[in-house]
Amino acid sequence: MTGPFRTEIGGRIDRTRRIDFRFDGRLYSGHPGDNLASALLSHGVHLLGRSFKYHRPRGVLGAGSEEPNALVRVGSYESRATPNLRATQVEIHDLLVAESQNRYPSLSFDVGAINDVLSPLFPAGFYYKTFMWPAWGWRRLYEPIIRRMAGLGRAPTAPDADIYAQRYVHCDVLVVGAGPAGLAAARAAAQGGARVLLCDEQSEFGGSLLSEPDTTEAGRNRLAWRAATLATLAASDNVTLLTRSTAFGVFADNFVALVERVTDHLANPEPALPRERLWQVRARQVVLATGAIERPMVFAGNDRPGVMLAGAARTYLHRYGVRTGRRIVLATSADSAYGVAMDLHRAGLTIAAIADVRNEASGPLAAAARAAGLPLRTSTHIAATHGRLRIRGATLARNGTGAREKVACDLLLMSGGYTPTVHLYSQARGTLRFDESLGAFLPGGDTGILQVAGACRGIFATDVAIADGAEAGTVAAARTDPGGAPQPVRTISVPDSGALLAREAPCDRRAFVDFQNDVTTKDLRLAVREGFVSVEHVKRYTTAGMATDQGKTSNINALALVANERRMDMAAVGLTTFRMPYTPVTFGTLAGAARGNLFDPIRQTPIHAWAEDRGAVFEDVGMWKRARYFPAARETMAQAVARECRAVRTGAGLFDASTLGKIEVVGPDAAIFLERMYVNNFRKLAVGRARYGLMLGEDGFVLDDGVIGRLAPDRFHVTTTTGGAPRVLAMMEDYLQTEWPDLRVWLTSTTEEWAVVSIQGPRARDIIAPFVIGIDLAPQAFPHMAVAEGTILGVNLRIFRVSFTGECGFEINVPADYGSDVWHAIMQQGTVFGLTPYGTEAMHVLRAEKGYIIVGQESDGTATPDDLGLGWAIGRGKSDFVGKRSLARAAMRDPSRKQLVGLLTSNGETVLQEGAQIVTAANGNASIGHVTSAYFSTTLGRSMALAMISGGKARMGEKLLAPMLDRTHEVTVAPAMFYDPKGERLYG
Amino acid sequence: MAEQPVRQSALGAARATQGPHAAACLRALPAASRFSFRGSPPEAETAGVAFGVPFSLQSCRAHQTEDRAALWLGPDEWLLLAPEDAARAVQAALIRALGERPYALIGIAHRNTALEISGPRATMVLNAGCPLDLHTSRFPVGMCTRTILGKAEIILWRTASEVFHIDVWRTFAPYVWDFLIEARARL
Amino acid sequence: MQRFSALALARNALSGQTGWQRQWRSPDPAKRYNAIIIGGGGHGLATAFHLARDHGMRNIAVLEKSWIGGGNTGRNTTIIRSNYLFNASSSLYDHAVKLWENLSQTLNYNVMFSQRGVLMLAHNVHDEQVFKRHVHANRLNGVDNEWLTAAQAKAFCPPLRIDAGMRYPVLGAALQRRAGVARHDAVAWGYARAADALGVDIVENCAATSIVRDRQGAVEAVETTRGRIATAKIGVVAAGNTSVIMGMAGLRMPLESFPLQALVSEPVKPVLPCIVMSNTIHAYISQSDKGELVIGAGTDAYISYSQRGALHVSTHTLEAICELFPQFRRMRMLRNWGGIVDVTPDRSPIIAKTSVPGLYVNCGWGTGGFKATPGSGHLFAWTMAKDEPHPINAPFTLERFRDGFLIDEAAAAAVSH
Amino acid sequence: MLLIPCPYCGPRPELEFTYAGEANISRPAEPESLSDEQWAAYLYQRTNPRGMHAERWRHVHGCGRYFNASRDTLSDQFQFSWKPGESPP
Ligand SMILES: Cc1cc2nc3c(=O)[nH]c(=O)nc-3n(C[C@H](O)[C@H](O)[C@H](O)COP(=O)(O)OP(=O)(O)OC[C@H]3O[C@@H](n4cnc5c(N)ncnc54)[C@H](O)[C@@H]3O)c2cc1C
Ligand SMILES: NC(=O)c1ccc[n+]([C@@H]2O[C@H](COP(=O)([O-])OP(=O)(O)OC[C@H]3O[C@@H](n4cnc5c(N)ncnc54)[C@H](O)[C@@H]3O)[C@@H](O)[C@H]2O)c1
Ligand SMILES: Cc1cc2nc3c(=O)[nH]c(=O)nc-3n(C[C@H](O)[C@H](O)[C@H](O)COP(=O)(O)O)c2cc1C
Ligand SMILES: [Zn+2]
Repeated sequence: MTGPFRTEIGGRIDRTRRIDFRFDGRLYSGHPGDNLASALLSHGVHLLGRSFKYHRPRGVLGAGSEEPNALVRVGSYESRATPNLRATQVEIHDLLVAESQNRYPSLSFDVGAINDVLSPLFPAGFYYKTFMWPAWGWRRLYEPIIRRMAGLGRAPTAPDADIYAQRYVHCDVLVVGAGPAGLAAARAAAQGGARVLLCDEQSEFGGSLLSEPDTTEAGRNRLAWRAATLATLAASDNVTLLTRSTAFGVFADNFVALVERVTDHLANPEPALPRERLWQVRARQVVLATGAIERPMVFAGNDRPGVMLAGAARTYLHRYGVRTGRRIVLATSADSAYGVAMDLHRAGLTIAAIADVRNEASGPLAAAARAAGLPLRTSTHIAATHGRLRIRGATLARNGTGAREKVACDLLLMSGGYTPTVHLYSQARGTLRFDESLGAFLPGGDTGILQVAGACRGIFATDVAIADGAEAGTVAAARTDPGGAPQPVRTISVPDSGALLAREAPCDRRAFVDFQNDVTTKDLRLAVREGFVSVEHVKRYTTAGMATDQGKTSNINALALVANERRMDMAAVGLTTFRMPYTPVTFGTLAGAARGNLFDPIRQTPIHAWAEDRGAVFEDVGMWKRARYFPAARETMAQAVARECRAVRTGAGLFDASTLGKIEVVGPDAAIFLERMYVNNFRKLAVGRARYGLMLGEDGFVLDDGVIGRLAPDRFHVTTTTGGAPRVLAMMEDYLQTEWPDLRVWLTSTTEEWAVVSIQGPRARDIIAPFVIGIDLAPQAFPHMAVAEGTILGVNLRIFRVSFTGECGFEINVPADYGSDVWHAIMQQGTVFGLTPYGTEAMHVLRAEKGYIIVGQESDGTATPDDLGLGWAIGRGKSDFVGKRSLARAAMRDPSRKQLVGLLTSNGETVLQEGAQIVTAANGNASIGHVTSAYFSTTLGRSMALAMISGGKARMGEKLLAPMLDRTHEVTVAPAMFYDPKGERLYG
Repeated sequence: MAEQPVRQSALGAARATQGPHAAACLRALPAASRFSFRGSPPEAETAGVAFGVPFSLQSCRAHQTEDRAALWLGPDEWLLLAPEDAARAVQAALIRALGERPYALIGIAHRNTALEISGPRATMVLNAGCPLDLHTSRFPVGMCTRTILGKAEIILWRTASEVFHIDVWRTFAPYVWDFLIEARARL
Repeated sequence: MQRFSALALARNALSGQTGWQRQWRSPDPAKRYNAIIIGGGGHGLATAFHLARDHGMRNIAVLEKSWIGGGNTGRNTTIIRSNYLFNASSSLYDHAVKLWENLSQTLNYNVMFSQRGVLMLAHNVHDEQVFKRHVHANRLNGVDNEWLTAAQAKAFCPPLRIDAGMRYPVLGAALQRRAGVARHDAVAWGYARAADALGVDIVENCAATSIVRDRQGAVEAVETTRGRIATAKIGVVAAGNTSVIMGMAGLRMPLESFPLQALVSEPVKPVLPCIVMSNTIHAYISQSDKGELVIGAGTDAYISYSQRGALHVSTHTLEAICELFPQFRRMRMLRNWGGIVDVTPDRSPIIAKTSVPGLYVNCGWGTGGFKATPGSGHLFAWTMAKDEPHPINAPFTLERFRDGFLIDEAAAAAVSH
Repeated sequence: MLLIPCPYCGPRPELEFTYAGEANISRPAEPESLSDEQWAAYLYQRTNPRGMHAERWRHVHGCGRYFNASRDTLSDQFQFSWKPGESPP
């Protein structure tokens, strides 16, 4: 069934097909080409929403993205529901389900409307003035009520079922807006040989061409011109055309973000298609042809359903074949309204009255209206409107005289002139100037890389807009080829127009300025009276322009009122800042594919699959997955860790250390370089030997550590912590490239070149010796801190004799692709020796037993080498290294600095919590340090902890307290070395 | 005693093969030998002769022969690609040619892994995560550079008008693969 | 000062809102003041208020180059908390939180301080260790902070995703219940109104352009876009612009100014009961009383005074938000903006005297100074009035960078806001 | 996203770069000879200007080089860039 307000012919809808959809539970129908607003209007449904604050009934105001009122929730499943969509932008499709928002229990009867009755109590900023007593009242009493009242739609509660995509694109010329100006610009730029991208937020190209009757001022057939231009564009292979794509943000250097709505308009989209796609465009030149938005008039009762922008009514008529009413009153301050009046008149609608606030209406359009006998009244404004859920009539009043006349109507159209859509221009940091004759802010000029054309710069005549667009396109294309022919220039200038900006609301009754946020003339006046004179203050105090339409229809009116109230020029009052996005953008679109395994790369070692099979529990360290422990059947973490530790101490354990950062430092000056970067001495390090390296930041604090082996006089294999690898390499590069470019050294990350299998324990040597060819692993031949290259199982090997456990240990580096097989082979070989894989947790326990620090756990970016008991690492006699000078500052020598110590609880079963604070019995409130690591040690048969304690080294044996959540524990300070203090096992 | 280990690609079997695809095909490239060569232009010139492929001194350009390639990555950095079994020969040749002169040669055959994307819409798939202009006028055949793909760093090298070689650190390879497959599905 | 109350509202409802007065005057600057505050953000206005109220100082002006509260005060995500790690920091911020708890009453202006709690998510073992250390340190100082398991965190914040399928699962969270949010603009306006009532001149559209020093080097006057103003005491509280202003007095600062972006969604009915922060995946979120989701993360990478940032910073933030709250993927970004945050090397503020007699500076609050506004004003006023720091701000000197007594919250925990 | 002129590779997207702070702050040759004030000035004090800024960037996901650039911190527009050791154009 076609809606009763549908015209018989015309419009761009496909009348041969019917689409059924639901709004607030009721079934309606429309046609392909309709949006939700046009389809509902075709059924005479005007009431579509409720306002934010007063819950006033609201109808459709506009016909596009400027719509402030008709906001709906679309989607029947929570996983596909979207709140706050503009009915004017929702294309209908079969089975579309939409519902109204911010009302209870129903749209036509909403209890929240009580706010409207009480509105005198709720002027702008009322909440700053009350709800303060009692002091707890805000949080517990008032805020919950206010929160429930506020908010428009309902957020979805189920995870989004849709997919989003992103794309970077480059072009020579990006044209935003495909009205006459944009189409002409794109065609001209394409003819100039440029790579062109043309986008428009609407479902079809054409902009205002689709909304206005057939011929232009100069007699050009609009639709024919549009079709011909589009055909040319479609045939050019250097042109990309994007409908349903909004340019929402312009950033530095012509970086423009577009969002393309791919599937929302389809009933059954292909499942693989993304719902929306983000286009991140880098354009050498941009042409903005974004048109202009009509301004509402400000008068009492200007917000009832059935009050609409004049141009919108024309769009509904010509584009959608919908009559938005039968009997019409027009309120205007601009000539453009007369064109609309004539259109509607020709379409058979009754024009009951035209109220022009201006003292005269002299343009050709007004003359035509007069000639057609339309009831035109100048010097007349709307004093009131009538009706509740739909307008029933309006009271017209003569300016100044008070003479009134009530006119019945079911549609009231407003035309307060046009506001050029300069949002993107302003985002691009273009400067605006106020044009008095247009009553509008216009672009001040082009920025060299960005131009404006058409209605967006105040050129409203279609033929001129076309010419203007063509010029802009030609100039843009030419600029992308600076070496080419002489650069063309723009010649068309902006004409005057007779629009009058309504500075004054002609009467003091409640007139709405920002419809969605219910900001009235009274609110704006109140704000100014209370001293909020800057427009930015007015905005924030009244919330004008802060709604989901960002004031597209209201900002200029609000500004005019403020200017009037302050008796200032519009230009002096100035605009609030335009910010991205032009229209709201889905979070999912901005997040794109970055979800699940694409949220962040998952870095896995070559041994990962083996560990996974073995049931390892992994932990995240940066992007890496590391095996934390390997529970056997039904083992708890504690049991698994105890078993793994035991194995290392008594037999041997195998550990995947592949994540360790590795940097190959090569070149004749490699040793000098390392000596400057690390606190240690490297010049004297013999080939075949390795050394513990400690790196500081220039501020003197420990940044990273690792083992550094010398493979050749000019070649070092440097290891870093897992998390520190990128930071260390970047810092080394920085010093090398910018401080010491004379050094002949090159740095290469080899973290991923090598899989690292660490074998630790008294049987380690026995297990691997048979594999290692060409290296004598005997203690004397290959002592602690030796390094060598050789082969294992026929593949290259770098082997370090190092230990982070206190046992005799070897780190076997093999090319990563072989890592898994080498690990397998060693595991197999080791079975008879009880070789046990162990994870990071056991590694932590074992190293803590030895008092070895973990950078980032014992140190926290505020520890010096001395604090950590690592002063010994500092190379004697070195005059300089990164961080050295800072160590001489007063604070670094402060005796109360925290120092690394061991702690033993009086009760050996108690494992302190990491992070627990330490106090003295004398002063139980002042922390003197904290626990950095705490474990139950199977080796010791008791708990142990490492801690950073103020003046800790001087406190050996002292009893201190560790207050934990349950109770306070007594601890004794001990050396940070619980196991094999002489290192006999290490060197054995 | 265990057997000789075999190379296991970072991409794994699941990601090694992909049937033909109208928009873009993805395949893992066979294992290769790879070196990072670091040094100044004079050393680079000598090395190029020894390697058999001159090192480009023009930025972001690769030179190649039948089975070897040298990719400019930085003013003192080239990535050398050669067949898997050529590793020792390459190394020996360069060491011999350069003698005591300052340079660095680091084997990175296992650090990186390579895949190839080819087809009429390969650039569009790449541009899902790569912010560069891949139009042939801006990224011609023979151009190579390190860049970004989503959250991974890659080396991108256009080997033919519709074919790109991607070199990537091994742990990022599965991500890159999955990213491209996802992007291709959403064209 | 005209008192605000429910009664006053009711009276004005009947009188057509005609009874309201200007909330603060708009005086022309006088020729001389006893003290001048440069910067009309929350901190500057609070400083003036406390100078007048606590120290009986008269003839004070706040100079603001554009409109008060238009700097970071007007563009921050309003997270207020005090669960900082080091004693110096937690006492500084908790001092402020205690003042927040009565600020509406103190100012007779509802700043809507809403103590709904902040959850700080731990995503890995290291996070867990760091947050537990915070919990222990805070509790010892009487600052509330507690450790929650993932399930407890979900109970506190039902929309939060905690399933194991997440790329970085939630292992638990630190919860400070006294943490909350407030209405940022109201803070500036409330202080302005209260300071104005105590006689403080709030001079908008008046930028300091140079600082004049006498022969001994002491502060003598300030040149402004509205003329020269004599004074012997200047407090610089200009956030992102501090380096520029201190440069006028010849001082180089340990500061860099970065863009920090934030964004809001379209407003929706209440869905998020508390503040959620995730440092590891880089985002934080709360819901305002008006219904928008208020979202932010870290700074852009380079120094800038442009008050805008790059799109990829926002997309990165929203990736994280969608990972934590997949049901918000269909929510839409309504507005995005940027501020200019002044960052010190140790990410802690400076509230101190300077080497120039009569010149004081309060800066370096970086990404997290809104929460300190009342405390900062109180302490800075003390420092300016008495020419010596209050014990609470004593550690926050300029000299700490020379001597190495850094208060490095960032290095210690990498948590901000 | 800024378009950053790498002196080696040409203009490239910001994602490929890391910012590396103010330019022309070189590490003192003999740190030991500096007073604490001087050392702190080297470590921490920055010009932080509103306007043209000489700064360092690294084309980390490109040629890997550090270089210098001049950028307006109000508009974020780059003026030019130059290689280390060279003087600005
Ligand atoms: C996006 C964002 C999110 C944030 N989120 C949080 C958060 O969640 N929690 C939190 O605690 N903090 C947050 N912050 C930080 C917080 O906003 C600031 O630390 C705090 O508001 C600083 O207040 P202020 O009064 O010092 O500075 P501002 O409010 O910036 O005031 C400084 C004033 O000085 C004026 N000025 C500058 N130069 C001159 C001159 N020459 N003459 C006269 N006046 C001048 C400026 O115009 C400005 O009004 C955030 C900041 C940003 C930008
Ligand atoms: N008579 C008047 O007073 C008056 C007033 C306004 C407009 N007009 C008409 O304006 C036309 C001028 O043509 P024009 O091309 O400059 O404007 P236009 O309104 O025809 O086209 C602008 C186009 O830009 C699109 N757009 C706007 N912002 C966008 C964004 N951010 N992203 C993507 N698309 C966006 C719109 O959807 C629209 O299609 C003339 O045809 C004239 O009839 C007349
Ligand atoms: C906590 C908070 C909530 C905000 N909510 C809204 C909002 O609902 N609507 C809106 O348009 N802007 C909102 N803003 C943003 C402001 O409009 C504005 O962008 C911000 O104050 C920065 O100023 P500028 O954009 O004028 O530079 C909010 C800002 C903050 C700090
Ligand atoms: Zn480069």
